[in-house]
Amino acid sequence: MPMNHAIFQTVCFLVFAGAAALSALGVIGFKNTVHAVLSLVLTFFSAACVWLLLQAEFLALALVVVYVGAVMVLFLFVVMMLDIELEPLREGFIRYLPVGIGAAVIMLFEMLGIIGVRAMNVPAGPNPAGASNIEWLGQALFTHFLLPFEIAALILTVGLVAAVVLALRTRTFSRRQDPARQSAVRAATRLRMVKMPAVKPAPAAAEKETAT
Amino acid sequence: MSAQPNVAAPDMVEFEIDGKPVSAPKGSMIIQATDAASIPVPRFCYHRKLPIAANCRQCMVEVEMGGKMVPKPQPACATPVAPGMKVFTRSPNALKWQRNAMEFLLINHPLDCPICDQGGECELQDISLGYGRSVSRFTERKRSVADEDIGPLVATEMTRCIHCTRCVRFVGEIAGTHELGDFDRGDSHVIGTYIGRTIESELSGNVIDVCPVGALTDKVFRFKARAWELIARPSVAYHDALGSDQWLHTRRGKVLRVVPRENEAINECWLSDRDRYSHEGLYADDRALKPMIRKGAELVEVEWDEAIAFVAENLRNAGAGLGALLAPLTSCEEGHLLAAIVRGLGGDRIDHRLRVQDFSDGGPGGETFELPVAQLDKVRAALLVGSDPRREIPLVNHRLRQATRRDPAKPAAANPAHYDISARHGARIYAINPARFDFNYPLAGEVAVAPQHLVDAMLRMAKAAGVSPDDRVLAEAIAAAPDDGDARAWVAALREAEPSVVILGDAAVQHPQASWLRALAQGVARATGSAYDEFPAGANAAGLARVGARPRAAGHDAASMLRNPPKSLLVWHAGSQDTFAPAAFDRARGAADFCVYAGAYACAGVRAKAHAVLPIGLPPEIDGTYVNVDGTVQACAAGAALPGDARPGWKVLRALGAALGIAGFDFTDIGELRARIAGELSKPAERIGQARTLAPAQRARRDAPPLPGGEGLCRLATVPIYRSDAVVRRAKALQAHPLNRKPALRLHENDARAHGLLTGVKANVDGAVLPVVVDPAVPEGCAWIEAGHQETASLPPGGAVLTITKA
Amino acid sequence: MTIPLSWYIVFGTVLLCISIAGIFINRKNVIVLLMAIELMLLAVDTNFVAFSRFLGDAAGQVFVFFILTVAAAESAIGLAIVVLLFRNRRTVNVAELDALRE
Amino acid sequence: MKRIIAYLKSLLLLELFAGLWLTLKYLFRPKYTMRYPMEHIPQSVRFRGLHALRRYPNGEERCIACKLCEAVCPALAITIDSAPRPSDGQRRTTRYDIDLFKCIYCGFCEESCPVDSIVETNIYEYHFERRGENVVTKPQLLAIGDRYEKEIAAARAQDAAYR
Amino acid sequence: MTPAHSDVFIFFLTLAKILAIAVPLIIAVALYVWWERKVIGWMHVRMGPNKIGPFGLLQAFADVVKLLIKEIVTPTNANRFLYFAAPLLAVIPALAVWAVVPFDHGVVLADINAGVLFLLAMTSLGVYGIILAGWASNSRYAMLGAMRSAAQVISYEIAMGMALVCVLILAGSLNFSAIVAAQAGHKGLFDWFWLPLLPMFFVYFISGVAETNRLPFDVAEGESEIVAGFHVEYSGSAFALFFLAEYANMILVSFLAPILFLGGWLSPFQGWHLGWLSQPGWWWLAVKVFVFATAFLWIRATFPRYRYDQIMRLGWKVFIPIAIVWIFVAGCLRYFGWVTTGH
Repeated sequence: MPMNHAIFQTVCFLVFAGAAALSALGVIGFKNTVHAVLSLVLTFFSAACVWLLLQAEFLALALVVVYVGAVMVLFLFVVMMLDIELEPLREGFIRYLPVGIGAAVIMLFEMLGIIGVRAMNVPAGPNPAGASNIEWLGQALFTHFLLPFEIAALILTVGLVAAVVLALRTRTFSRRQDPARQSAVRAATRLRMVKMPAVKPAPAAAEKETAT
Repeated sequence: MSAQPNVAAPDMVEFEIDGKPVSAPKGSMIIQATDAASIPVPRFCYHRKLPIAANCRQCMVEVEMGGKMVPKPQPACATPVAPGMKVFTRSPNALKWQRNAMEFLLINHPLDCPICDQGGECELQDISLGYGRSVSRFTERKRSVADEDIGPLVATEMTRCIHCTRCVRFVGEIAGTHELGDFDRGDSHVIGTYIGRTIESELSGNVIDVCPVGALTDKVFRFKARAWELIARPSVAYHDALGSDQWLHTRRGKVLRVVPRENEAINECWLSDRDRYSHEGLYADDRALKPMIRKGAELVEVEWDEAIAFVAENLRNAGAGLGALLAPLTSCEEGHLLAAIVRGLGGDRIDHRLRVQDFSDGGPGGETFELPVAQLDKVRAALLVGSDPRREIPLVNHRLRQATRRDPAKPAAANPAHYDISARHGARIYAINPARFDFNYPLAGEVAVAPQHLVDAMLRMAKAAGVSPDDRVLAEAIAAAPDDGDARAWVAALREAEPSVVILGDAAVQHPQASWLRALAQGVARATGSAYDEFPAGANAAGLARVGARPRAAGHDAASMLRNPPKSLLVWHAGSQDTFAPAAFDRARGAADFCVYAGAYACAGVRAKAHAVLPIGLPPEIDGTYVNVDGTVQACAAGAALPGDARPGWKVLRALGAALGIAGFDFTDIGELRARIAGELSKPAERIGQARTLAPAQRARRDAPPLPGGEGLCRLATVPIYRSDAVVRRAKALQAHPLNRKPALRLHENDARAHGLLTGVKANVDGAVLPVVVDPAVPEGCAWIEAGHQETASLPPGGAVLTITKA
Repeated sequence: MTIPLSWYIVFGTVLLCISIAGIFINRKNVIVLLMAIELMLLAVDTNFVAFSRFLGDAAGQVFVFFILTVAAAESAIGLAIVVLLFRNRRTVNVAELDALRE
Repeated sequence: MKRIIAYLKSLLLLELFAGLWLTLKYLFRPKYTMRYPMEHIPQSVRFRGLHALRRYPNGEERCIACKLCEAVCPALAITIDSAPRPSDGQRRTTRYDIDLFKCIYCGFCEESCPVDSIVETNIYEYHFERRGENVVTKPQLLAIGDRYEKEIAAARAQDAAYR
Repeated sequence: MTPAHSDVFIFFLTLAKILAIAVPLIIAVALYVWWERKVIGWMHVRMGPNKIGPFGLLQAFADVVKLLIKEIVTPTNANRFLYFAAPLLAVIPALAVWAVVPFDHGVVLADINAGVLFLLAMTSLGVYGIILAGWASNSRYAMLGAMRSAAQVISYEIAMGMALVCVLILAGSLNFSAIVAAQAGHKGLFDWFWLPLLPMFFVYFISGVAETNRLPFDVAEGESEIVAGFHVEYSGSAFALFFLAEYANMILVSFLAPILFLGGWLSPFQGWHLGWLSQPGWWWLAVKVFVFATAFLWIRATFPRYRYDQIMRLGWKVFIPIAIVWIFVAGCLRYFGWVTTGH
């Protein structure tokens, strides 16, 4: 492996990781929620690129498909559709800023301390299971992890149903039209032909009643 | 001969029209009954204000009398109703007859509706739509009739005439000038003037209204617009104190013509030419369009804000020294606000009676007629004092003329054809005038004396009537007057007649001894049991007096303002010609430290003297309230668009008042303002002044002009009919009218001879060079020089002694 | 692999700390809170992937797979709840969501 | 049974394919397109295009300012001012404006004209380059009439029998 | 990779390859626009563009020039950064996808294993261009159009992805070349996946039409409803980018349909020993792509626009159930070996 290849990888890592970190800062820092969502999209995308450097192709693309392509669109939809007043939500931003930064920095140093210098020189493991990351993952998924996989599928389904149930509402007060019903209407639904005798029989019973 | 049904409680006749039982006064015509019952009967020649002629034959109806059909068609306008009569207006026969009459009428009527000004409002068009045939059977040549030029007001297209003779009857019976007639027979039958004269009646415009076709149309309006384009807005005429109701016909905000708005109590269905044609003056070239203020020597056009601020500052500086002169056409709202400003600044100098010279009894106080206009045509006797009603208030004169032609004794059902004209017993009208004015009815008696003798003539009347005033001077003067047989006869006639009226006209009101004349005329009226009608001092004088636009203290009136000019002058619509002394007015304007002109016309005099010019709207262009001679309050809305940057006067005054910080200018719309002055307007005016009602002007009496035979003649300065105010003076068609005479020195033959003058030569009158006319109407000792002309502006006012030399 | 494992772990740590800071300073906005949680999961995922790669064990990546699945479901439900909240309360302010406190 | 057949039909997208077949057939039809600047569609003599004011053969303008066109115009596109002509006092327009943006080319003006003065010509290829040019004035209308008098007269003559 | 091929060389080679794909693609878009107007014109019994260049061929280029020199109008209060980022976000994924699309055996920019996944990832990014265009325009029409477009695109992406899953199950690979290779055989066109996956073939193509917002699924820019959808506020070159993205996506779908279901560059007569006719080659792919691209236009000229609720109904209640069923069917086919794949 030529040296410049390594340099290229390093540069890529730094660029993508840096982009991810910066946009993550944007997520928590942007005033406008739409901008925050968009910078989260960038974070995910950059993280996916970092994962590609780790040769985790499947997960990287899955991250893009699932998160960037679906979940974040959902976020965007929600943010754009809800008429959110931003100002009250920003209250306390400045107040909590030092606390947040302090806690985060302390945690960072603690964790870096735990990771320590030891992790710095862990050698790369063997490139497992031949060339394809996907095959490798698939093998694992459908053998050892088949049951969790099925459970995950179930969770997803439940999540889907739950989301629909939560967000769905039948608007009883709305008088909106139903175009399908309108165009499906037939003469019979509007007009009913009734047969009536031309001459009514004499209301004998009624007469009797009034008489008594 | 009037077609009006009798006023006396009539016997009603019961009969049937189209199967519907109706009742009508005995002697009335079928068409009057159908009109009352709203049954349409086509007609052309019938007009409810005109005598019946029955010559169009359009109103044919079928009549059944006594169970038998009358075999011939009966003209509804000339068939009196009878009990048990059955009239069929829509029976097959009636319709046939109406159609046939229509076809005859259309034989010679040209098919020029597209170029006819009557198109769209033409009675012939309307009725032919219902009764006419779509195709004419008449294949011969149509006749054509040469037009005559009958003056600058009425356009003729005599080919269109259907010979209904409404115009002939109007000119003869209403206008009283008999200037139109119908000549020849058959195919040659034409309506025309005698030997091509113009129509000189002051009511000539009404022939346009009565003409059912396009033969007589409005010359000023000629070809300007079609009937359907015009928007009619109700308005009130503002050139005389009658305040005739009128419709402004406007297109795109511009008044194109004016037609009468019916009001039986005021103008019936007529309108004087002055009111009808004055709208041309709205669009004069010298109309002020932008506010201007004087910066240095120059008048500069500025925006309203700046102009208002400038005027407000200067008025504030002026304070109580401000004098305001209002033209009498000013609306009541403006008058009220002007008075509020003048009083708010601490002053009292505000007046609208610009032509009145004698204020020793407080001047005219905005009194209204004791006998309302609507009753004037029923008087049995009247005494005119110093009045030329035909020129002053034409439609009041029309009422008086109707009175002379009215004969209560005439049996209502008489056939007009059998009526003996010589047996007429109309009202007896007497006149004591400074000249032999031109009346269109016979006077029962007339005294024409030079202005300086007018009071003497009235004193004789007062003596004859036995007037005994409390005032000593007056009583002595009456006692000293000679006995006069004629006067006794007149007084007897006035006493005997019921109702009777004494009318004090403009010539008397503007007379230098007006207070004497007023006192004597009132005395005569009281002594003879007559009503006393005094012509107000201008169009809206009654209203302006009511809203307080006149001084409360002596010496603040218009005449004294002209004599002793105030430090600052606010001129509202008034021009020098609107005052009795144009020269004094000019001097006052020039003498003022600050002179603001608020009005419609930025003429040369205004541009030369005014320090600020505020362009404001004329009455047709603004919301305004006007009070007429009867005290009738008439509010009208703006009918025409304001030209340029001009604003309604009341809005300008509102801004001005607010800028000056005077209370009472916090209203936002005209409605609030009107509500504020409603109380004052409905309250009749009271004479304000230091003198008692009958206290004459002693000074005026002492200063009476010398008798003739001396070196000078006394000026009689009447206001000509078409020079009465700024708008009229700018109406081109009226200025071209023969009634608008050129300025001239009119003299009695003897006086002319004494001064070596003849008709046609020029005379030098106090510096003004005027042509001389020897006029039999002028009494000895009088020089009749009409006011209202630029050429006579430098002359001293009426009543002054003139130096006349041959030029 | 030229890039050492620690780099990835540091990267994950940084992301985690940022997300924690986000939770601290955006205490009012439910949506930002949800996003911070997503960010936290991403940091964890990065660690998993890195370890999996460096240890040559597929389990790490499988775990990430499951986390992705569950997190997607979680955020879908979370957003549904937010929508529901907003619809009923006209706000997504956490401070105002205190119905249970009373 | 019928419903089952209908269901199968819709399942097999038969109607959709029928539609596709139809458009495919039209793909090969001869085309109707006119090559416009070179070719023109034949016009009726009653075509209502740009307006014109006509004159009598002696050069006198026909319009007598009767304003019937103005009154009948449903789009209020016509504005007319009139006055007596200074030279002979005849009734003439001093202004005859047609706002071609407002005009809906209904031809009512032409029909209402008692002297066949205002007409709508066959001209439809005209354009405006500046604001305000949409208002054609009396001189312009008269000029159009003068220029196309032959065509206008021919079209009127051809249509005369049906009026 | 020989040492002679330095990384720099590879970098420039890749760049050249990218240009070799992108430039023809953009020209193809222009020609496609011309062809669209021509075909639809013919179906309307008109001539279509015929003035600029021979047969009006340069019409599309003239339009491009016109769009590029037009003024770009930015709405008041628009979010300027996002407003201009949106068209880029639309066009970049549309072009990036082409990295994994093979044109012939081995002729592909990046022959990655996860090609199909990459495709899905990139196409799912296209929705950001739509949403941001609508949001950043600060216009209600654009916002509504964006919401409708985005919802539609996401809905059909699911059906489309499931159709792809069917293909993947049969092919056993995420690599496009491998998918094509899996359709090789001796039974000519009957070896291709369209036969066992016939419903998926329709689902895929119709989803492709819907996902590109083309007629009859173009309610997002329905002229009579919300004027022009999410890009109503865009003009000039910014609009041209949206236009480019849309047509590039249409061509992409026209490429993928043959690759996934109709054997890509394989001959329909493979294995029948008809000489060159049985040989695979890029021309087969070209012919197939042309047919599909034209089918897009044909459909546009034929069908009236769907109502929005019907579009969503079709996506969620028809296509997704069918796809789920067919995934099971495909699994069975694969599990029981009813379909043979590859040689």
